[in-house]
Amino acid sequence: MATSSTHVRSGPTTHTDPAHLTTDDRSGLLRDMLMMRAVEARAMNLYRQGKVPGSFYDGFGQEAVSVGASWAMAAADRLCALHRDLGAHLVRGVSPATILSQYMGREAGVTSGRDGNVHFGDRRVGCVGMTSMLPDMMLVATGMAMAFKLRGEARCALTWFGDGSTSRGDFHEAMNWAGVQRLPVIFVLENNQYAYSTPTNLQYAVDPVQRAAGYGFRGVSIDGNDVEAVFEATREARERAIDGGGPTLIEAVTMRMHGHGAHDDMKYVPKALVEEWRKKDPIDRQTAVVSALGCDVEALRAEVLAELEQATEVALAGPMPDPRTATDRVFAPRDAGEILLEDGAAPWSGHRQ
Amino acid sequence: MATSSTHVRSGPTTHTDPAHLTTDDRSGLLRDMLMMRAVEARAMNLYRQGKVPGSFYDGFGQEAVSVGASWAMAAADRLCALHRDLGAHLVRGVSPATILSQYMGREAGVTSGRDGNVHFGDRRVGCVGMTSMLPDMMLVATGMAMAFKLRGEARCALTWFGDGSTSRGDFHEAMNWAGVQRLPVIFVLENNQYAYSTPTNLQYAVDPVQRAAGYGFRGVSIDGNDVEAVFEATREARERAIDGGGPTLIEAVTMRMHGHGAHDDMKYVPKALVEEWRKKDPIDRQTAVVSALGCDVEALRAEVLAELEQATEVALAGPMPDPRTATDRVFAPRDAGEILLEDGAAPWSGHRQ
Amino acid sequence: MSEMTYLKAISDGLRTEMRSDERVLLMGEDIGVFGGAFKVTDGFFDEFGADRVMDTPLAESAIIGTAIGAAVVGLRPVCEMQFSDFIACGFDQLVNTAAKMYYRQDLPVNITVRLPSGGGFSGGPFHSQNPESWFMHAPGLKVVAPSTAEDAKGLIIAAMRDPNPVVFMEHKHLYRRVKGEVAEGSYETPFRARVAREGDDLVVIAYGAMVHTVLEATTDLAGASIMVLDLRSLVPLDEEAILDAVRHCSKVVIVDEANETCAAGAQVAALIAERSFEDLDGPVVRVASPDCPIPFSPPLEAAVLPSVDRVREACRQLLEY
Amino acid sequence: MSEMTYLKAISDGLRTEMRSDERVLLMGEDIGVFGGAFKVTDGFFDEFGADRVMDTPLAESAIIGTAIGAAVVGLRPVCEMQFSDFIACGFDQLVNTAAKMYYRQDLPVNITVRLPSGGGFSGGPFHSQNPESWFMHAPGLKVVAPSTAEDAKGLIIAAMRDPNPVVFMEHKHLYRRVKGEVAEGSYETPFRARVAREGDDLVVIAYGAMVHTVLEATTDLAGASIMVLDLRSLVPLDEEAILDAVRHCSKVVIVDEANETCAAGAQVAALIAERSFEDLDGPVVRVASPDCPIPFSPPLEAAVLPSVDRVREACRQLLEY
Ligand SMILES: Cc1ncc(C[n+]2csc(CCOP(=O)(O)OP(=O)(O)O)c2C)c(N)n1
Ligand SMILES: Cc1ncc(C[n+]2csc(CCOP(=O)(O)OP(=O)(O)O)c2C)c(N)n1
Ligand SMILES: [Mg+2]
Ligand SMILES: [Mg+2]
Repeated sequence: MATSSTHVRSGPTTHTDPAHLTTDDRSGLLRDMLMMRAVEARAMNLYRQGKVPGSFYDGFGQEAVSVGASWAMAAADRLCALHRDLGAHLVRGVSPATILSQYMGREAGVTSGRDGNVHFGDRRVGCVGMTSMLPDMMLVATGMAMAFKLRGEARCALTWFGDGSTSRGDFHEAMNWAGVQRLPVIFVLENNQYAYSTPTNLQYAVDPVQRAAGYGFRGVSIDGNDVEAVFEATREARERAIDGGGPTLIEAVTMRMHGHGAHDDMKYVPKALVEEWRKKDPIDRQTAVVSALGCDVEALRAEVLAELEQATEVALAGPMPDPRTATDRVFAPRDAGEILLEDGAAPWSGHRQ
Repeated sequence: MATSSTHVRSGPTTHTDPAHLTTDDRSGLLRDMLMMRAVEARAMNLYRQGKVPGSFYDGFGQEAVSVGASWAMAAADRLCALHRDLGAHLVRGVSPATILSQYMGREAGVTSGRDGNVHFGDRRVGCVGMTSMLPDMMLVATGMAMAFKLRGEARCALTWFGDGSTSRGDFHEAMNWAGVQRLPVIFVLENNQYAYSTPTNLQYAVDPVQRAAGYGFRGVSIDGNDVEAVFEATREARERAIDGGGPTLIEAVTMRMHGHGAHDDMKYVPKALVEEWRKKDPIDRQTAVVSALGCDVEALRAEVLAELEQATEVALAGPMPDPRTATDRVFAPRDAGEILLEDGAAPWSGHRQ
Repeated sequence: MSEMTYLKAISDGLRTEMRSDERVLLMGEDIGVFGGAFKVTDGFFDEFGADRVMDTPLAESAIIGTAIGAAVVGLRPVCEMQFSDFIACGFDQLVNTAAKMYYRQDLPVNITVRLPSGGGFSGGPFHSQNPESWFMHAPGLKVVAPSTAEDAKGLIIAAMRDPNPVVFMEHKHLYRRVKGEVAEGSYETPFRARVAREGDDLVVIAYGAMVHTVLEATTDLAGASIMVLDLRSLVPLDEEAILDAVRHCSKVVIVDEANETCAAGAQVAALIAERSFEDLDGPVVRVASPDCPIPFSPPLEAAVLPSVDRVREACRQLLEY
Repeated sequence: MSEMTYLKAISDGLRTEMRSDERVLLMGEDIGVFGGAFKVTDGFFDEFGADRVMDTPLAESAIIGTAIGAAVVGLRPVCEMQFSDFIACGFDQLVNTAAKMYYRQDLPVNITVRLPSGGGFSGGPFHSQNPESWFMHAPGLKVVAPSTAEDAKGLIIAAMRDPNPVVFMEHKHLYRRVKGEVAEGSYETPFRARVAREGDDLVVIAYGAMVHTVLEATTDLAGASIMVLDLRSLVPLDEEAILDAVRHCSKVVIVDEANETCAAGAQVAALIAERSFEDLDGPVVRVASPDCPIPFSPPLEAAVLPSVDRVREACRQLLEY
């Protein structure tokens, strides 16, 4: 066989090495999760009040996955966040007011009202707005990583996607391409047990994390409700990526605690399963960790809520887009050739050393 | 994890069990390989004479893969043969004259001149004509198998595809679907080391046969130049399929001994590699096997050539299609609803028991 | 006869045919236990079971591709795309494998592909598209687009019985807004146009959701007598009905919800420009969405989709021509 | 200036731009060591290396998708589909991710997608398609289609420099048949139409390979003075040039090699029907491939593709109108 085969079997669960996180980091992780939950809860209210048009999707119960993974990313890294990953936008520096404006289709939203709910990415903080077709962004992230590698840059790309998304061809094309070219890309499989109403046993026969080996790179399965575990697995994957060690598939095992969207009562999910996972709430867990370190979590919570109140006011006061602009910006003008993704916030203390 | 995971690792090479093949079977396998090579050699001549329009592709050196696998199929099974698999059509009962007419775009060809070269499948012998987009037929075969399973029929579907084809999304969607539903489908990966000019190391990091485990079914790698080994692996896979044991991925390792098409001098292939594989010619090998059994291979060869001569004459005498029919048959008439694939020839003695 | 929504009429058609033809099989994401994103197959799982109302993996190419395979061995699969937009992910199997099979191999591919399409509810760029013209430009596919409950049932039944691959455009914005009397039992709506309103001064040609926009826009329009032609089928296109209407009215407005360039309306306009030259008393006017993605925010979306006002204004101007 | 084939002109444009802009990267199947199925990138691998002339896996969605990713971080990928037909396998990434990114996110996607298209050499149903109108109906994509060597070079360079995704239709049947004088060095051809021949009695509008068919068909046509307008760009469509030509000639024939329904020519015809009503002295005549897959066998293919004779006959009839 004229093939160069690198057999890398899936590794064991990675455990958090707290040496990588300062106390500030650890409460910072909690803060971002609190803010994600608060923003989404507020947006859900606004949706019920008819102020958020269209449909509404959230990541309730999955906050650790987007927050933990994006915390490991450096300013120059590039991200594609999906529909359960609001935390990533917060971590990168998009303000709650901008996000609420986005949900409400206001001019001040990231897309100026052109796209809805979580279908956005602020290019000024290094994020590509998701395409609804899942998991298209796996290829986009792979392409960004390819450019980094071709230019010899010490950067990486990361994207998230769900258990359902693994069934589509683009999952395979991205995994294969990333493996062949050994690219600095991190794939975070957010396995929340369901794709809309479809349970994983109708989606795959074997847990997709097992497939990484078949593409020649590492696959690791972690507790997706432990934000520090998610951080650590991503940090490690990033280090490997930057060092030329190729891609990593991280499976963050979690549970979707709300319906697929606001319209979905998720009757199809066994109650016991939800109860089981409620006890594993990622915010409760990190609250315990951070409280044990002596931080005042109540103060943090109050701070988050105060910021949210203000953000809500700002967002509600903002205008809707001008209908006369509806057909603007279909094509970029010639001089837009230099508009690229820009660096985002990278709160982890490790990036400041 | 709410997943039902069946871990099936790739098995070892299957060895031929001659008990399954009578002497007649074994010379029959040789005869079909001889005919495949003879028809393609003739077609190549006709191409060089300008009688075969468009381009020309053959399966020289890979005869064992299509002939061996299709020999294991029963009349009620269904097949999608690809561009290196002329042998499958012969085994199922398409006549050399029809095939040569097909190549030459004549009215008597399987597609009445509507499609070219190996882009055909005779529905009257249970074959679906390939779509050029690779490997679209993996999904079509999967769908046929799905219907068989839904109706509780003891039949299976089989398709071939190349090493390059494994990179496309449809490969994954088919493997995954077949695995989830445990369908009676056989995937024959014809690994001939190249996809056009692209060597396998640019196509994948890990041999795709390893991936079967990640879809929950068996993957086996065999010597694709040993027609009896191909037969036996397929027979075994078929038995498993019919018994409800699910799909099998068979990797038949072989070598493309001609250019991708008639226009390709394959300068990009190391000469030594070609030399190495020339010694493994599947027809030479089966000739030795069959000669040792006391068969008169020279007589067989003469018979094949005589049949081919006649077929060529018939084909050359046939008319081109009438241009006034060019736009007929875009849509099937209402009563075509009952036109389906029909049974094909199944030469293996085991099917007559 | 009973009154039902456009959505229920589709369900009714599917159910009726499934009861009488066991070859019919539904495939799609979340159509089983959940009853479909829009609840078109609500209750089907209980009646027909998991084998005939199949919750598939999230894989559009696989849904179309396996349906083709099942069809050529005798099933009659009906595939649901969760939104029509996702057909882009199954595009190849549809336009290459399904569409060309009969022409190439004499092998009919009896599949129906249901595409919940269209905008009007802040679905944004990926949940509002009207992709029908892509399929009109893929020979071998039939394309139908009902506007009423009655036709929705009759066309879905006819689609399932047609031996060819049929793309069934069901407009999401009609699902619950449009109601009508629907006959019990089984019937087929022919793949031909329908005069939705008789008239003499001008004809407006539309299909799907736009038929309702047009009917509203042309009711009581300065006393003019306006015919409304509902195409119902885009492939085959009822050229005779179109040319007859133009001959009768001499003025024509064509309305598309889809983006303007190369839309279905462009084909209709081209047909008229070639075949009705001597019948025309004015330009062939088109109203369509401009060539931009369908935006999410209500004021932007409203500015893009053809509105009652825009259609009315177009008619008024042409009447005065 | 030097004379070269259409094919070499594309190569020349790619090479020129790659030499001056290191962000340009070519991606495709067999474009490296082999130099491409049609040899457009012959020799590029030696000059630019494997990193800039990338032999990719056989995966069209990945080619487009990764190109988009590379573009938004600063590269300028040029993707080759081995045949334009295979774009169906990368359709979603092109029409959904690439096309809508700037509108949705203010993020330009500077990719060029080269589509070797068209029939005329027994390529059969999967190697002869002209898919441009699918992309005209996907807002956010530019679509260009050169007919001459000079324009092939100028348009490929302009495409690479344009910050938007540009679909570059290169007609396979022109590759080696068409030659012309091509300027050295770098230049851009504007995305506007070009008068290929002046004339007064009738204008024939075409693009790509059909420009040559039309020029041949209308040379010395019963002494008539026939203008030929080569669109060159389909998006943006040079509406002014089209309307000017119709105003000048009053009679128009539109020729498409693509299947007729919803083709580029349908849009051109619709435009004229709406905007040139008072300028027309006859119907807007179209010549195109009928709506069927492009057959393989020479007599069948010749019966389907628009021929010199069919174009000539259409012009003759319209002149007599
Ligand atoms: C290609 C494609 N098909 C269908 C959909 C419709 N859809 C949106 S989300 C969703 C479920 C996704 O499941 P999963 O990947 O597990 O992500 P989750 O929502 O659970 O986070 C579906 C089917 C889509 N977005 N893209
Ligand atoms: C989707 C798709 N992309 C590109 C091609 C063009 N093409 C035809 S054969 C071929 C190589 C196929 O390689 P492989 O799958 O290894 O099969 P082999 O020809 O070696 O038998 C390519 C790229 C195609 N047919 N389909
Ligand atoms: Mg999920
Ligand atoms: Mg190969």
